[in-house]
Amino acid sequence: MVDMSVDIAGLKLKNPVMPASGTFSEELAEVFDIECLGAHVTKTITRDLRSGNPTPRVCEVDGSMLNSIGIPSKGVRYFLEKTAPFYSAYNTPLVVSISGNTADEFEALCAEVSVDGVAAIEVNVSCPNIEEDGKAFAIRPSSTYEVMSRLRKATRLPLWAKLTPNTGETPEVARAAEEGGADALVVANTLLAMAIDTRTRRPKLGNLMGGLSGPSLKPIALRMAYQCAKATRIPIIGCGGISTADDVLEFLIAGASAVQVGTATFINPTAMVSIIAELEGRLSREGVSSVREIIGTVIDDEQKSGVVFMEAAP
Amino acid sequence: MVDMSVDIAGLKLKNPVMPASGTFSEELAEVFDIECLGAHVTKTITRDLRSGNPTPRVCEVDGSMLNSIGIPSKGVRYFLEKTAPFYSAYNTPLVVSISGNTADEFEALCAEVSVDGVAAIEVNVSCPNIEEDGKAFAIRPSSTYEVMSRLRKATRLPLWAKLTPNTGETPEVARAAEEGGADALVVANTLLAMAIDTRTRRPKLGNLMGGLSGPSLKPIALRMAYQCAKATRIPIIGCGGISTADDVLEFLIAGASAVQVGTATFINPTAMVSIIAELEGRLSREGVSSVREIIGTVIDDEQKSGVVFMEAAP
Amino acid sequence: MGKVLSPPLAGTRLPAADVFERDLVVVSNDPVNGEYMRLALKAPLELLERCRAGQFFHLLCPVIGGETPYLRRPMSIYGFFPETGELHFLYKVAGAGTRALFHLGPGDMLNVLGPLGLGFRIEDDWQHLVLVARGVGLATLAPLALEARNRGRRLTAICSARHADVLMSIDYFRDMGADVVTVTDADGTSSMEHVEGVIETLVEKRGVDAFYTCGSNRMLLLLQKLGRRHGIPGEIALEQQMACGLGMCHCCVRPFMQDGKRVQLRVCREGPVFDIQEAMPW
Amino acid sequence: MGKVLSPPLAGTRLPAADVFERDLVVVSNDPVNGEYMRLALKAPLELLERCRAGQFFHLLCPVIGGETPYLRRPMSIYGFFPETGELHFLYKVAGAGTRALFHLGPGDMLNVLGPLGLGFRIEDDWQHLVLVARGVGLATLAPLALEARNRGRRLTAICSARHADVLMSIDYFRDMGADVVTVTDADGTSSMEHVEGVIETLVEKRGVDAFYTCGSNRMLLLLQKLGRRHGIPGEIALEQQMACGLGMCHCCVRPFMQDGKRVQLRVCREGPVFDIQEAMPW
Ligand SMILES: Cc1cc2nc3c(=O)[nH]c(=O)nc-3n(C[C@H](O)[C@H](O)[C@H](O)COP(=O)(O)OP(=O)(O)OC[C@H]3O[C@@H](n4cnc5c(N)ncnc54)[C@H](O)[C@@H]3O)c2cc1C
Ligand SMILES: Cc1cc2nc3c(=O)[nH]c(=O)nc-3n(C[C@H](O)[C@H](O)[C@H](O)COP(=O)(O)OP(=O)(O)OC[C@H]3O[C@@H](n4cnc5c(N)ncnc54)[C@H](O)[C@@H]3O)c2cc1C
Ligand SMILES: Cc1cc2nc3c(=O)[nH]c(=O)nc-3n(C[C@H](O)[C@H](O)[C@H](O)COP(=O)(O)O)c2cc1C
Ligand SMILES: Cc1cc2nc3c(=O)[nH]c(=O)nc-3n(C[C@H](O)[C@H](O)[C@H](O)COP(=O)(O)O)c2cc1C
Ligand code: FES
Ligand code: FES
Repeated sequence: MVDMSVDIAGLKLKNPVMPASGTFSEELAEVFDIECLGAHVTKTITRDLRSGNPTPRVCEVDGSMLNSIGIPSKGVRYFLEKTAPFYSAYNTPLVVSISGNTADEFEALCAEVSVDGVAAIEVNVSCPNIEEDGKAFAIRPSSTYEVMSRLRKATRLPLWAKLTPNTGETPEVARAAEEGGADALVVANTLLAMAIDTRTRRPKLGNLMGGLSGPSLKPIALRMAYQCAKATRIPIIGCGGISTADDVLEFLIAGASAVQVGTATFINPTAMVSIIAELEGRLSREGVSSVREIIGTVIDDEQKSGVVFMEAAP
Repeated sequence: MVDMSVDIAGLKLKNPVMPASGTFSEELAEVFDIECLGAHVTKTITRDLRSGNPTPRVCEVDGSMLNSIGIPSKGVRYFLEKTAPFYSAYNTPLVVSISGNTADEFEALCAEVSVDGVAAIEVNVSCPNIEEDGKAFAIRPSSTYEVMSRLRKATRLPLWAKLTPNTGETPEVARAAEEGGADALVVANTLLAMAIDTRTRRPKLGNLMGGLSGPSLKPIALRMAYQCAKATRIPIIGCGGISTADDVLEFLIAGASAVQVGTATFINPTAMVSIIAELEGRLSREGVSSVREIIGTVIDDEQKSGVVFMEAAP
Repeated sequence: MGKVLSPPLAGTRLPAADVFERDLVVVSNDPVNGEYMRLALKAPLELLERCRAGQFFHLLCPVIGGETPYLRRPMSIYGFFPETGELHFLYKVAGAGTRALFHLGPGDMLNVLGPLGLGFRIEDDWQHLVLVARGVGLATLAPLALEARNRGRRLTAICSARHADVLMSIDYFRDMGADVVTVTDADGTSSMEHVEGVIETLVEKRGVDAFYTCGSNRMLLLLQKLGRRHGIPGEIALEQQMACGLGMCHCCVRPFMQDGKRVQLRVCREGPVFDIQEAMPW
Repeated sequence: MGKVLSPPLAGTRLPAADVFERDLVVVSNDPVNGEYMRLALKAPLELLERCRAGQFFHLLCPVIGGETPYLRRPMSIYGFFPETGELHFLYKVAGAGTRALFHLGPGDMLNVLGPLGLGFRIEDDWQHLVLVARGVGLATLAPLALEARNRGRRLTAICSARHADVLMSIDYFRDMGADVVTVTDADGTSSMEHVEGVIETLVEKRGVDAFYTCGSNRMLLLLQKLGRRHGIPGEIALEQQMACGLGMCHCCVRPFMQDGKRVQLRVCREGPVFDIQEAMPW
C-alpha cells in the first residue's frame, strides 16, 4: 500500500491529484465519483455577475488548445448558496478560485468566500490588474506582493497563489507571492497565444487571443514549477499539460507537492481517476512507500543559481 | 506568376522564407540549392570562442523539442574568414546573427561584422545580460532600448532585433527596440522550458533547462508577431513552429512581412523548399498577385488596444 | 427525456456514471452520397436505451492517416437501434477530426462519450410534428422520426438540399411513416417564401402542433414568425464549438432571450435543443 | 570514403542533393532474436552505391500505433546490398521512435535521410582488421565485414553478448569470410581480461593492422591501451542525441583530444566514426 497523501501547507489531501480551475464543475460528478480526488477546485469566481468573452471561445492548435472563456461568473452569492453546499456532500476539501480586477475587489471577495466548507482559496493573480496597465498581477513581483499581502489580511484560510507563465520573472514573482503571504503556489495558468484561420483571415477565437493549455504547455509549466520550488519554501502545485501518471511524476520530481489536471479531462473525462490509479500502481511497483518521497528528487547536481533562475533561452 | 518578393526595411528578399538562426549552416547546401531562400541567416556568433553547453543538448517533448545548445562559437575571425566568404558564392542576402554578454561586447562585434557581403545584422537580444541580473536583454524594455541604441551607432547595416517570448511585456519591448533603432523585429526566439526523465530523475538536458521550439511554440510566437506588428511601424519577421505554407500565411496575415523556419528543417531538411513552392501555389490559386498583399490582413475588427496588447491569459 | 437539473441538487451526491465513456467497435463507415458518411458502431443496450433524439456524443477522433485531432468532436445521434445494437452518426468531412473519422473501418475502435445534452421534447398533446431539415441537420433531426413513430405521432419532414441527388434520408423518413416534402435550390423550391407556403398549407389543412429544425438562421427566423403567428411551439438544435461537452468549460455558450433578458446558455448542457422562440438569430 | 571538407570550400557552391531524403518501401521488419529487429527497405541503386560501413541514416519514424515521435532517429547502416536493392537496419526497441518502427510492415513507407556522416577508414595497407562488437554495436560493425571482403582484407570479429543465444550476426560474419570469436557473460569469456588475451594472441600470431569498435567505454579503454602498446591504429563509432543529423545544430558533440587539446566534434558530421586514440572515455 502506497501512502498517497500529501500536505499542502497544513491541508491534508488524500492524493496529490486535483482538477485545475475552469476545467471542473459539479457536472463531472455524473461521470465518476469525485470523492476520489485530492481536492475540488472551482472555476474562478468574481464578486459580480460577468458574462465572459465572445464565441468561439476555444480552438485547437497542434495537439493542444486555446481558450478565451473569460471569467463568466454567477457572482459570489451563487457560490455561497449553490456551489459550496453542493460540494459539502463530499469529504474532499473544497478550494475556491477567486479573481478581481482591483486589489479592493479581490480583498472583499476573499473575505466573503472565507466560510465553513471552504478549505483553501486559490488566488487567480493571472487576471488583468486594471488599476495598473492592465497586465496580470502576477506578471510583476510588485503587484503580486501587493495583492497577496492585502488578501493575507482578509482571510485565515490557506491562500494558494496561481501564477501566470506570461512573465520573464518567475522566481521573483514566486518569492513576492511567498513574502506577501501565499501558503502555496499553483504553477501555472495558461500562456497567451493566438491562432488565425487562413481561409477566413479571422482569429480563431472571438476574443482575438486566448490561453494555451494542454501538452504544449507542459515543458514550460514544469520549468516554472522547478524554479518556484527552488525559489521559495512553500509547497508548489504543478499545473500545465498533465495527462498521465508519468507527467505527474515529472512535476513531483521537479519539486511540486501536488498537481492539477485541466485540459486532459476534456479529452478523457476520467483522466484524473486513471492518473491516480496509475500513479499508485507505479509507485507500488517501484517500492515507494509514500508519494511524498518523490517530491523534489530531481538530480540536478546542485546547479548554480544562474542556471536555475535563468530567464533566457540558452 | 505571383510576385513573392518582400521588403524588409529596404532589403529586398526574393521570397519571405528564410532559415532561423542556429538551424541552418553551410551543410544544408548539400541537400538543396540554398540560393532559393529569401535570405541566409547564420547561427549566432560571439566575439570569442565558446564551447557551448553540456550534452545532451536536445530532447523531444510531445511533438516539439527543447535545446540547450548554448552558443558554441568559433569567434568573429572564423566568421570573417570562412563563413562570410562561403556565402558570397550566393546572391541571397546574408544575415549574421550576433550576441554578447554585455552591451560593450555586442557593440564591438556589431562593428566587426559590418563588412561587405553582410546584408543585415540580426541581434540576438534573447541572450543573458550579465551586467544586469543575467536576464535576457529583451525581457525588459529598458535593457532592450539600451543595447539597441548602442548597436545603432556601431553600424550602418540594417539591424533586426530578435525578441524573446520569456517576457510579459512584448509590445513594450518591441517599441523599445524600435525606438533604440531596430529596422525590423524577429519574433521570436525559444521559450524557456524543461523536461525530466522520470526513470533516472535527471533533467533530459545537460544544462537543466532549454528552449522550446517547434509546433508547440507557434500560437505563442504568432500572438507576439501580431502584437509587435500592432505596436510598431517596422517590419516583423515571424518565427516559431512554422512548418507549412499555411503556417507562413498565418504569420503574414497576422502582420509579419517574412518568416523564419527553424525546427521544421530538422524534421524535413527540404521543408523551406516545399514551403516556398506551396506558398506560391496557394497564392496563385487564390488569385493573389503579390505576397505583400497578404501582410497584416487579419480581420480583427479594430479590437481595442487593451485586448491587442494584453499580457494576461483571458 | 426529462430535463436534468443543472446544477444538480445541493447536498446530494450525484449518481456517478450517468454518462458513458467507452470504446465502441466500428461496424461500418460508408458514404451516403458524395458529401456525407454514415458511421455505425456496435453499442451495448444500456447505452442505446439512454439515447434520445437531439442528443449528441462527444467523439475522440483517432490519430490516424496523418491526422492529429486533439479535442473531442460533437456529433448528433443519427440513429440508435436497440434491436440491432447499433449507434449511428452522419457526418460531413470538414477538418482534421472528421477526416480522421473517415479513415475508420470495420473492427476499429472509437472512444465515445455520451449520450450528452437534452433531446427534443415531444409533449403528450403534440400530435402532428413538422420538421424542416437541410444538409447535415438531417443527422440531428432524423431520429425524431423514429421517436415520433414509436409514440404514434404524425410527422411531416420538409427536406431541403441543393440538388435532388444530395437529398438524404428521404427513404429513412418514409420508412418511419413520415410524409416527406422535398425542396431544392436547383428547382427554386427551397426559397423561404416557398417553404413558408408549404408550412402555411400544412397548418391550414392538418394543424401543426410543433416545429423542429436545426442550424439554419433563415429557417429559425421563418419558424419563429410562423410559430408566433399561429401559436405553435417549436424547438431548434444548435451548434457551437465545444471542448468538454459536459458543461464544465463554458465555451459552448450562445445567447438566448428568456423573460426579456439576454442569457448565455451552454449548448452542451442546456441544449443542444432549445426553445425556438428563445433562440437568437446570428 | 574520403573525408569531406567541413565546412566546404569557401566561395564554391556545393553540389546540391549530395544527401538523399526520400520515402522507401518496407520489404520486411522481423525479429532477429528476442531483443533486436531487422528492417529491410527497398532502395535505389544510386543511394546504395553511396553507402559506406559506419555511416548512418536519419529516419523519420512514423506516427503510428499511438506513438508520436517528432525528431528523426539516427540508425547505422546494417547492410547495403546493391545486388538486391536493399538497405538494412538493425534496431532495438527503446522508446517512441523505435516502437513506431516496430509497427511498420511490408509495403509501408519510411522516410529516410542519408547516408550521413563519415564511415570507417580502411587504409590500403591494413590487411588484417579486428573488430570487437557487442549488442546493437553489431549493427554498426557488420557492414565492415562486407567492405573487408569486397576489398580482400582479412577480418576477425570478436562478438560479445550476455548469452550465446543472443549472439547475432555470427553467420553473417562467417559468410563474409571472417574469423569469428564469440565471448559471453554467461561463460565469463567476455571479461576485459579475457578479450585482451584473445587480442594479444591475434597480434602475436597474425599481426593486426587496425581495430574497430563501437559504443562501449571499457572496450574503448582496452583498445586504446592495446593500440598504444603495439602501435595499431583504430576507429570507434560513437553515439549522441541528434536533431538535424547534418551538422547544423551542434547538439551531437562529444569531446575528443586532438594535438593535446580538448575539442568538441559533431558525431553526425565529423563522425560517427572517430580515431580511437582521440576518443575520450565517458
Ligand atoms: C451538438 C452538435 C452536434 C453536431 N452534429 C453533427 C453531425 O451530426 N454531423 C456533422 O457532420 N457535424 C456535426 N456537428 C459539427 C461537428 O462537430 C463539426 O463539424 C466537427 O467538430 C468538425 O471537426 P473537424 O475536425 O472535422 O473540423 P475542424 O477543422 O475542427 O473544423 C472545421 C470547421 O468546422 C467548424 N467547427 C468545428 N467544431 C464545431 C462545432 N462543434 N460546432 C460547429 N462548428 C464547428 C470549425 O469552426 C471549422 O470551420 C455537430 C456539432 C455540435 C455542436
Ligand atoms: C550514429 C548513430 C547510430 C545509431 N545506430 C543505431 C542502430 O543501428 N540501432 C539501434 O537500435 N540504435 C542505434 N542508435 C541509437 C538510436 O538512435 C536510439 O536508440 C533511438 O534514437 C532511440 O529512439 P527512441 O525514440 O526509440 O527512444 P527515445 O525514447 O528517444 O530514447 C530512448 C533512450 O535512448 C536514448 N537515445 C535517444 N536518442 C539517442 C541517440 N541518438 N543516441 C544515443 N542515445 C539515444 C535516450 O536518451 C533514451 O535513454 C544510433 C545512434 C546514433 C547516434
Ligand atoms: C477552458 C478553460 C478554462 C479555464 N478557466 C480558468 C479559470 O477560471 N481560472 C483559472 O485560474 N484558470 C483557468 N484555466 C487554466 C487552468 O486552470 C490551467 O491552469 C491550465 O489550463 C493549464 O493546465 P492544463 O494544461 O492541464 O489544462 C482554464 C483553462 C481552460 C482550458
Ligand atoms: C538547435 C537550435 C539552435 C538555435 N540556436 C539559435 C541561435 O544561435 N541564435 C538564435 O537567435 N536562435 C537560435 N535558435 C532559435 C531559432 O532561431 C528559432 O527562433 C526558434 O527555434 C523558433 O523557431 P522554430 O520553432 O521554427 O524552430 C535555435 C533553435 C534551435 C532549435
Ligand atoms: S463544451 Fe464545455 S461547457 Fe459546453
Ligand atoms: S545532429 Fe545537428 S549537428 Fe549533429
